Amino acid sequence: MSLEYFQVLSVALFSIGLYGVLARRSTVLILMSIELMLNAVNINLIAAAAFLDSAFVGQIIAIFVITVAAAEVGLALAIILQLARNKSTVNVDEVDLMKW
Amino acid sequence: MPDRFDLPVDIGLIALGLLILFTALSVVVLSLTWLERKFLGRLQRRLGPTRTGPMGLLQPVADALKLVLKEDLIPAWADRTVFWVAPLIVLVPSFMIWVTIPAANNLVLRNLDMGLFYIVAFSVVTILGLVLAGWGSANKYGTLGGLRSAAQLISYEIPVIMVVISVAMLAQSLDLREISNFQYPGVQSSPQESGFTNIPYAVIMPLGLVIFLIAGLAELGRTPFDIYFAESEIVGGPFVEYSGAHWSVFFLAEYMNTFAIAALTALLFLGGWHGPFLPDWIWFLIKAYFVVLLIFWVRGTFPRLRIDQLMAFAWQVMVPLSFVNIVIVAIYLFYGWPWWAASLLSLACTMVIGYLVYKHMSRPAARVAEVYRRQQQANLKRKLEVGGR
Amino acid sequence: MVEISTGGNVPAPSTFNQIAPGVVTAKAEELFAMARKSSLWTLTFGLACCAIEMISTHMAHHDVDRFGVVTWPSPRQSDVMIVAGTVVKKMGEPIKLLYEQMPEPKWVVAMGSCATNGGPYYRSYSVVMGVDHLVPVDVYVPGCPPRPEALMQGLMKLQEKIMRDSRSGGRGR
Amino acid sequence: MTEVLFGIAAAMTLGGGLGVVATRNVVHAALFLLLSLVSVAGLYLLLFAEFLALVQVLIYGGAIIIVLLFAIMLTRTREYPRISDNRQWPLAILAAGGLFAVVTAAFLWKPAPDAEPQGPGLAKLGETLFTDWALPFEVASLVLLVALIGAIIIARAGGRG
Amino acid sequence: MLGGIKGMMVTIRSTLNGLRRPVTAQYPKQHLPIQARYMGFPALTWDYKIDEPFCTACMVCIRNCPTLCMSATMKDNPLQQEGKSTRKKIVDTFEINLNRCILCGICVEVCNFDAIVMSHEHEMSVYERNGDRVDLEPLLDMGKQFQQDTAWVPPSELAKKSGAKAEEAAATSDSGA
Amino acid sequence: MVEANVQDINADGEALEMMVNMGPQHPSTHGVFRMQLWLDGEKVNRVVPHIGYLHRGSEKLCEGEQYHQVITLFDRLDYISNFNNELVFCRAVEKIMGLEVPERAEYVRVILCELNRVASHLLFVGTFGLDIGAMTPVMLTFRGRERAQALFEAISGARMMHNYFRVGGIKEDLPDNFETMVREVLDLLREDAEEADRLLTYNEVFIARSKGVGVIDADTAMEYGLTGPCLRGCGISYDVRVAEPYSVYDRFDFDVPVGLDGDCWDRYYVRIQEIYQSLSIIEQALRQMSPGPISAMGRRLIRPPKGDVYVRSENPRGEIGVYLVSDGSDKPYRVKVRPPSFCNLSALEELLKNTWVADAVVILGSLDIVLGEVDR
Amino acid sequence: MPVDFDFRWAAVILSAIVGFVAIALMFVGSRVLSSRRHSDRKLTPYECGIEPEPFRWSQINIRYYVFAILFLIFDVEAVFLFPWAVVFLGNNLAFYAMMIFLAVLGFAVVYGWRKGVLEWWK
Ligand code: SF4
Ligand code: SF4
Ligand code: SF4
Repeated sequence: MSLEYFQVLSVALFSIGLYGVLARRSTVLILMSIELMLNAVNINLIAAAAFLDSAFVGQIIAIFVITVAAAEVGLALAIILQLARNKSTVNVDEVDLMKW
Repeated sequence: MPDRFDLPVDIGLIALGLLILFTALSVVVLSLTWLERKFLGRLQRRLGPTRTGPMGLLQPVADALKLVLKEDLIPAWADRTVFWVAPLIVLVPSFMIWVTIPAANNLVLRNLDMGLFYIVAFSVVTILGLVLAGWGSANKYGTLGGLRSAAQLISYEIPVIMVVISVAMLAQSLDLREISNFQYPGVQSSPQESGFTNIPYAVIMPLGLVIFLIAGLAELGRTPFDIYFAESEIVGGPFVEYSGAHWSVFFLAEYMNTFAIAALTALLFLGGWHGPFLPDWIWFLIKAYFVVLLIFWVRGTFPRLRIDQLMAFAWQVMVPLSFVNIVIVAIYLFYGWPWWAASLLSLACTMVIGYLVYKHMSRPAARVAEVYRRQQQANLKRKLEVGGR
Repeated sequence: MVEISTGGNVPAPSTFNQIAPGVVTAKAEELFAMARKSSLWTLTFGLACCAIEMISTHMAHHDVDRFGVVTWPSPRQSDVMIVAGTVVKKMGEPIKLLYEQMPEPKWVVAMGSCATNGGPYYRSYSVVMGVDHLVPVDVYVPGCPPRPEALMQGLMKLQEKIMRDSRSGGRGR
Repeated sequence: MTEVLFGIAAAMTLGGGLGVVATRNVVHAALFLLLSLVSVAGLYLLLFAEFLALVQVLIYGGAIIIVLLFAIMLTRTREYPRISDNRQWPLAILAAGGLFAVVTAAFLWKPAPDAEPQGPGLAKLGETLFTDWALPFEVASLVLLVALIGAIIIARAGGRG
Repeated sequence: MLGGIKGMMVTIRSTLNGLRRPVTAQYPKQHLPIQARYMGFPALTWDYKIDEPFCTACMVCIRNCPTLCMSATMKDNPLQQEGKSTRKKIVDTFEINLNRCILCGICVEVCNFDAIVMSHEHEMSVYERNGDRVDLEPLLDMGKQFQQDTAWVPPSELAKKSGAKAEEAAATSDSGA
Repeated sequence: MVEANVQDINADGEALEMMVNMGPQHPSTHGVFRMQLWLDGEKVNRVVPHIGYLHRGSEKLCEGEQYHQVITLFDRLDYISNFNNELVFCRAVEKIMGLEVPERAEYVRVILCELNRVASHLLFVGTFGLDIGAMTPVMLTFRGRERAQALFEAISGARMMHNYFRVGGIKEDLPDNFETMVREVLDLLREDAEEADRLLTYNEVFIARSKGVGVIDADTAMEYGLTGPCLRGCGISYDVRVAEPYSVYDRFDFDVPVGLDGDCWDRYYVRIQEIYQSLSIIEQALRQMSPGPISAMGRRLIRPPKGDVYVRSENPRGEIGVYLVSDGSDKPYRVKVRPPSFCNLSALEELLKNTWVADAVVILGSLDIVLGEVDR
Repeated sequence: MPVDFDFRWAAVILSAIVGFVAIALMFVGSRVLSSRRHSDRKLTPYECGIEPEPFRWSQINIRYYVFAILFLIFDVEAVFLFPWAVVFLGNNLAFYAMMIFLAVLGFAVVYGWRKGVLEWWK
């Protein structure tokens, strides 16, 4: 087991997330895909910290990433909620901000 | 690179230990259901189960067997996957936290040095199961119950976590074994140099104990916080569509959690398994069962709150209080006060808040009682006048 | 007074019974029946006056909890439906549905003369003459209302029936 | 053994991720996400980042999924049972595949020096976090503050609150 | 939380009481006392003096029963022909559907022959809809059981006796005055 | 409350409300009552009550039964206060026949009615506690009820369906040890009531759940025709026993407890106080009672003259009225009941506006309806 | 790094597996041994005895969501508090940093309180 394993895994997860972000219509699902991408990044960070870095900066950054992710989810979902409430849709391509 | 995960022998042993743990927990759960029915029976001046086995001891066994033998339905409109998975999501974390809860110094499956955090982390997952159960049954009561459970459980999770943190601060450790040892003189000297003695944390932090018990009750969904399966309102909430084996899993998890909260109270506040004369694990059981009885006692006494009151109580009373608790503990530790100062402060806080809550909640009724008293006096006067005439 | 049952509910056979009949021994069936009979959970279902006596039966003076009888609000968790009270025609459909919604094995006790055969309302235009027109009934408890003791005796009769049905092979009807 | 465990965890992670982007049911997607994120916690364990693993379970496995479920329940409109992908999905596959190919190649091009994974104890982590990283830590509190206030305002804005 | 704490005190006291003396009667072993006047299912009485039922099947009770759950037929009384009894007619068949009886006691009230009583029998659960449709024999058995248990005296005799006693008392008080 | 009903459908015309059924089979609808609730989240927007799940056609049946048989049907109308129901019917027939009931019979009736009132209110306290989620009070109060029922059994021979009052008096005289029995039970009843009272009335959670919930002001209450504790909870001291004394109620000294705000707690409180008042009435009646005849009816067959009467009296649930038309035969021509529960229930829609789901249960419980009487 | 790191976490992972397996076994046993009889009406959702209407998802009060966000924020805060709890003694910077952190979040809660989100509705 070496760093490459984790790196490849991380890239794979990131790609899946990317696909989700690009291909899905529902904003909630897009958000989930973004979570996947953030996790991919975290895996990479922590793996790097474990293998390369004796000060474990990676882990601390990962904690901050998680913090930001939490904040982001909270805000994004609040926006989606308003969207659903006012436009009765959660799909990106149906959201037309000009008409809002 | 040396492989640290190559453990063929130990895995067998651990699995065996886990099986034993599961069995033991099941037995505890059975004993708890029996105890609950008996105790509530006596509380209401009746007997509780008597006819199945001596003193009704086989009653829980019969119940369990019957539940397994009962058809478990999956309603047609339900989301089959979610419906099937939800009990697992509730039970498995409840079981997993028991891996690190010690019943005596060496009577623990694996002592984790991050034990407390582990318990907190996994107990949050349980909430998910209830929400999914409510959602998955595609039942209106279930939906209401699922949402209620989520709202309630997440709100009371915060005070629990905060109190757990304050315990960790006192012990300067997240290791349940150490935390317990610090609370009894002569086992392990405490991490602080000044102003600290080895006494149960309930003495140092009465406020913490009160918060933990109340929030713990809410986490368990027991009266007065049994809002999410309120039988008289939403007929069982998330569990309304569950039957047979699936339902019994929820039941199992509920009692496992009850015992977990009791055990944690004993470990974090009541000095763990330490006590004079008796063997360790007996002390542990005594303390845990004592807390369990307390929970049943409260159940037999109180009505249930309403969801908005419950949430208001959580966010306006419990959460601020738990922060006050953390701050008290932090200051006490940081500035090296004597323990009784913290204790007194904590106690005073408890009293004041308790009194304020009491005042707030009973004000309207007291007014009516007062009016009624006056009216009675007026009646009396009138009667006297009539009699005089 | 006839003492054999001809109707009522018999537990449906289990998958195991269907695949391999006769493999589950009579002893095991009896054990199962014993578990079932000592944990009869009832559906909270009071219709009329008899319901009050049914509640009384659950209360401290009589305490059916001794028999392992407790009530659950949802039919999904109950084994016995005690139809306590007058079944009027408007209520017929809900009763049938609730009975259907109870998972196997399930039993029905008709409590009081109304549920048995109309009782004091047997001349009424709106009353179903006995709940057995709607669902199969196992035990009829006569009385108006039956004393709590009578209901308990009815429950014990039901327990007897469960045991007897298990001995007859659990093959169902 | 480590490889096996890694394989299992990686498979679960990727499987969960694929489930998230493939399933047609949002709640199932959330379940898959849960699976994926909890397996990531397993991966962290393999990297000896035990604190991070628990944080992962607490924040992702617990809190974020619950918030997501809430949002799903609150926004559930008619189309939810049959969520469809939009029409750019071939493009998306192309983009994702391309990214995967390029970055993997980059990683494998110049392998990292072989080393043994290691992790800090909680105390060490804490020390570093609260001394060297004290400033970012305070900033994090501001981020949380902003998120909270923003969420409150947005959630209350317009419509029935 | 004073009210709540008071409540907890109440319940703990209740628990202690419950430990000492629960109010439960353990049904199959114990039975809560049945009061003397308890109206269980109706039963027919047996005239031990003549060794025949009191009932003459006069149909009064049957007409008065609010649920019409009884029926009876009468026959000429053989004992009367033998000169042993004063009853010209006697019950031949009698049937009560106890499943439908609502224990109102009207039949007892209207009977002019002391022939029917509300026995103390109340545990008659059956497996069949009309499994408690009982005819003369069991009704009489129930009645005999009841007569034995309560040392039953026909109410008319009782009334006569108490009437006589009252007269007596009145007479004595009169004479005393 | 500001946001309520701003928008009942979303942009797609999809209802924002969830329709939830409560009942007919529901642990807290007190029988087979059905409420259709339209919820917005946890809040009740609208409610449609459905009755008729216990419509047994009693009023029609009464026309086919003889007068003495009708009493059995009245027993089963409001099946929690049987004696009170018997009383009102007997009084109606007595009024149409112009019968004067002997004094002793009146006292016996009063004692039994008041005991029944106590038993009924005990049941209310217990089930109300159950609605709010307390499981012990119901055990305590049923203990008291059981004792009262044993007493009823000793007197009338039945625990619930007594069929004891007769037109013109009562069925048979009281048993010999009646007074000692009643006194014994009175003490125990007081104990049980007090225990439940201590456990519940000032419990903070209980107060929080019931105080300020389901408020109805006095005028609205009058408009809806509320009677009994539901009306007195609003502060109106109206009690048929005082306003228009019947039987021998004018000879007792008792208070009519009233509430203040007309909320659930007040309705509960009025009932609890009424228990104590009833107990005191019974004590007074025991003291005043003297031996004497117990029935004014010589013959058994009741054939009232042609005519009609309306009689009302105070049931535990409120004012019950009976309108009786006689055509001179031995069967009533028409019997119409004004059931208190039915009228009290009519205010439900008003009471449930803008409340919580959980409160719906509590408010319904505080009205203390009996379906046998609502549906008849 | 603790020596028996792997042993301990192996137990945790195994406990999940054991839990799953035990419950799955119970389900299987129940599936095999329970008596069952199929009917379509049996599978209709329970609604107090009324034939349920086709289930429509409706919008549920948004209040719930604010509490969820609050929970999320506090959960993240707990993540920081746990390591802090064991290191803050004798570390002035850590102590005051956390106090400021708490104060900031306390401000958020007070803000929410003032806005009335902590009560269900105003
Ligand atoms: S049998 Fe009698 S007590 Fe029971 S419901 Fe019918 S009328 Fe009421
Ligand atoms: S029981 Fe009495 S009233 Fe009835 S038929 Fe016999 S004698 Fe006549
Ligand atoms: S007690 Fe009443 S119902 Fe029963 S048989 Fe006698 S008159 Fe008929």
